[in-house]
Amino acid sequence: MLEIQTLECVRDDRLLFSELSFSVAEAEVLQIEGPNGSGKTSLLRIICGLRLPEAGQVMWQGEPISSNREDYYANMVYIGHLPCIKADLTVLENVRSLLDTRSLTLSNVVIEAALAKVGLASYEDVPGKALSSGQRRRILLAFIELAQARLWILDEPLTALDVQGVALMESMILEHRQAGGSVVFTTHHGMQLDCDMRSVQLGSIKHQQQEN
Amino acid sequence: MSAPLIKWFTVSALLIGLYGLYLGLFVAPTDYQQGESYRIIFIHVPAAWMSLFIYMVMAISSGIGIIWQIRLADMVAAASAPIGASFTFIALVTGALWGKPMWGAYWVWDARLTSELILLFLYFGYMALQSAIEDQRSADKASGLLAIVGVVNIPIIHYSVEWWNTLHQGATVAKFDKPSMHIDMLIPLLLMAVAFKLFYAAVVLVRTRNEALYRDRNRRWVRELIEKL
Amino acid sequence: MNRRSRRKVLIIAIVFGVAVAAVLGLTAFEENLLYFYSPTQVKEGEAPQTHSFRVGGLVVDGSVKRAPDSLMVQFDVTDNTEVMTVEYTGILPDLFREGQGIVAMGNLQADGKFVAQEVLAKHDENYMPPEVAAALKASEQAAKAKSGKI
Amino acid sequence: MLKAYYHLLIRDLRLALRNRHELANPLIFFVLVVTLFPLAVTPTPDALEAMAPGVIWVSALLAVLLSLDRLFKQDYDDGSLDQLMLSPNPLMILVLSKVTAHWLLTGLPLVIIAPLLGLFMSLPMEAVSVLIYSLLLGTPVLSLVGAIGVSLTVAVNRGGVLLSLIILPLYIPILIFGANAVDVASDGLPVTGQLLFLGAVLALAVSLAPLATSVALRITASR
Repeated sequence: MLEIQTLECVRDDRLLFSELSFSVAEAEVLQIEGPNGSGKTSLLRIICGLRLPEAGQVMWQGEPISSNREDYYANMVYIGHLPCIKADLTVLENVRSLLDTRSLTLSNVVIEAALAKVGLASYEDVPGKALSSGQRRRILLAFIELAQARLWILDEPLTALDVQGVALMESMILEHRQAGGSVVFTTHHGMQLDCDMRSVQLGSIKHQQQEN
Repeated sequence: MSAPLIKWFTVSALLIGLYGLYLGLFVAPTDYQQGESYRIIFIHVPAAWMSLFIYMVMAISSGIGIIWQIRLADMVAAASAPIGASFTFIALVTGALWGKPMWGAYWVWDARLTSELILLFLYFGYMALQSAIEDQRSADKASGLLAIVGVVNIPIIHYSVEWWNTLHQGATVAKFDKPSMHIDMLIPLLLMAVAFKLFYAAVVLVRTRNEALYRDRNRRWVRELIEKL
Repeated sequence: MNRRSRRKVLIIAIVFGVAVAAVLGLTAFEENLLYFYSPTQVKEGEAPQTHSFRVGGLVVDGSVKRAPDSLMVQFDVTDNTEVMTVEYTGILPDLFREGQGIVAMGNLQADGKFVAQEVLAKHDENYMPPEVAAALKASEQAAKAKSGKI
Repeated sequence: MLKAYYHLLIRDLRLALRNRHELANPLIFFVLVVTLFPLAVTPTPDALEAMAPGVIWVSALLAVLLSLDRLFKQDYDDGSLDQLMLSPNPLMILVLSKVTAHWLLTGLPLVIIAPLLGLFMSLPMEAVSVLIYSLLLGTPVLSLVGAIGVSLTVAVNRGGVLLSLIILPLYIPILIFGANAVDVASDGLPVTGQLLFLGAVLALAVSLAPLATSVALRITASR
């Protein structure tokens, strides 16, 4: 489904990784591991097509993503470090405007159900500025739940989440995998996923792929 | 790498330039209207041509850099900017010095002069953006895009003299059928233009080479080169 | 809409926009965007009456009169159709001479005289040695004389 | 595609309306700067009229320049810009939507208040109407071209001066023709040429600036 071919990434004159190749199949969960500054975020942004690699390319369904953006983005959702939440919009409006970028118009019932699932029931009309940072991250969880994407790319999805939040994220990933979806993620927190998982190692150990 | 080319360009630029200057300043006849003062034309006009020419080179190589991801093209653009800005500045200054005796004013806000000044600002903007962005590759791309957007200004400068009734004279040499210039004046002018182009080629090669070495200063081939020295 | 046709629509929209811009631009340049007015335009009342503006034209041969005790100069300017009188006090540029193109900035007086605050000499795009210019002029006059006879 | 345009436009307008105090800033700046001029020179009607076109146009230009920051800054800071770039919709449509919102919130109010300032500056009636037309054609170009500049500098720390340096050269032709149209109109002369030129620049900017801006945004995101 997703294929990463001989990527090389340079940031501020520093070579982060090179000759990096791996692929993500359907119903596969892949963790990108590595110490701080090893290029995990840069790699995810390259996979999203937000950042251009120094060399190599990212293929989606056998086509380079740069020539196939619309199809790729209709099937992919990305969460980065930043919350994407507007302080002056309510929770419901925030979710809606995130879904609007994907041209998804869903009924209030569906959105409220998703909000309830991530623990934000009855918060629909609360403005973003009144939320804690954990609650803001939960809005993003509701967003990826509703995004109807086959590929999830999650950069540190557990940031600011409490114990229940972590468990929720884990169960969401498992559900997504069950439904045939794929996940690529990074995390510094322990994520206990009860499934087969591959990992790609960045940094000091030279990009060896380990199968667990 | 490019050393023989640079040497060749420098030497020929010098020779042709000196010969052109000699012809222009001592051999070419005086002008029927402007007397001796017109001789500044041999600096002013080639410099003004270069200011536009270098901008076009910059925009085109930036376009190549953005579309085909060729680093060398980006480096040529980055290396050209200060040279182009200098030529623009020379064209403006010599124009002002010429304008005072001829028109009676150093500076006039007519279309040609104003747009040439805008061109100078475009060069400055390019260089400022280039140096403000730390990541070298995005700096190249961002300033390259700016150069391309600025191209809309080039036809305005070039045609301003024809579109508007300006104080600045019309085109002298670009009329292919019959340049309105006496042959003894035309030859040194064209020689100077060739010399300026060769000078630019030499300088841009030197600067691009330096740029390439500097950017790859952490790469192995540069390290090895330094160790050899 | 699928992605092909969407891209096509966008490209067509862009090309259309650029074409509109070109048409508008070309029409704009047919209107006069002037740096200076010609004496004919001034006579026909196209130039502003209450504001300062620029007049451009050739200095009429033999029309330059200098005041004996001041820097005041008076001369006629023509575009070969109409003639108007310009008055100026100050030092004229080197290139100023009879038959030469000039641009003057100033105001129109009630009596139709143009009082300039600034006179700039416009030189043309021809460069040649004086002998050649003289020869050219002579041959032109010869041609004129010839055509006059016929 | 149209839906995406419309949704983003509504979102931006809603966000701005919930922040009304910020909304008025460019307008206040515009009025303040214009009213400073009569205080600084001898305000005879003739002198005011002579400088009015330039003063009003320069002030409008600076007001737009000041407000450009909010075009992409907030979205860049909170990550929404990344989401926009990951949209399956063409990025230039979204850019056009954001620019439309920006113009409705800054350019249009300037156009509406300008006649009043024109009268303060003793512009004759015909010139006031030309002032409205020229601003109506010119201010959208300021927003469109400004968007290119902002998208190149949004990630640069203290990019304010830099933004002015790279944007002003591109603004100058609009300033020249806009102010010249008003100037010529106050002499009671026809201004079709100037207005046609402004229209041409507007058509060119609408069709090409969103494209350039989306390329610029991708460059900015790529670091």
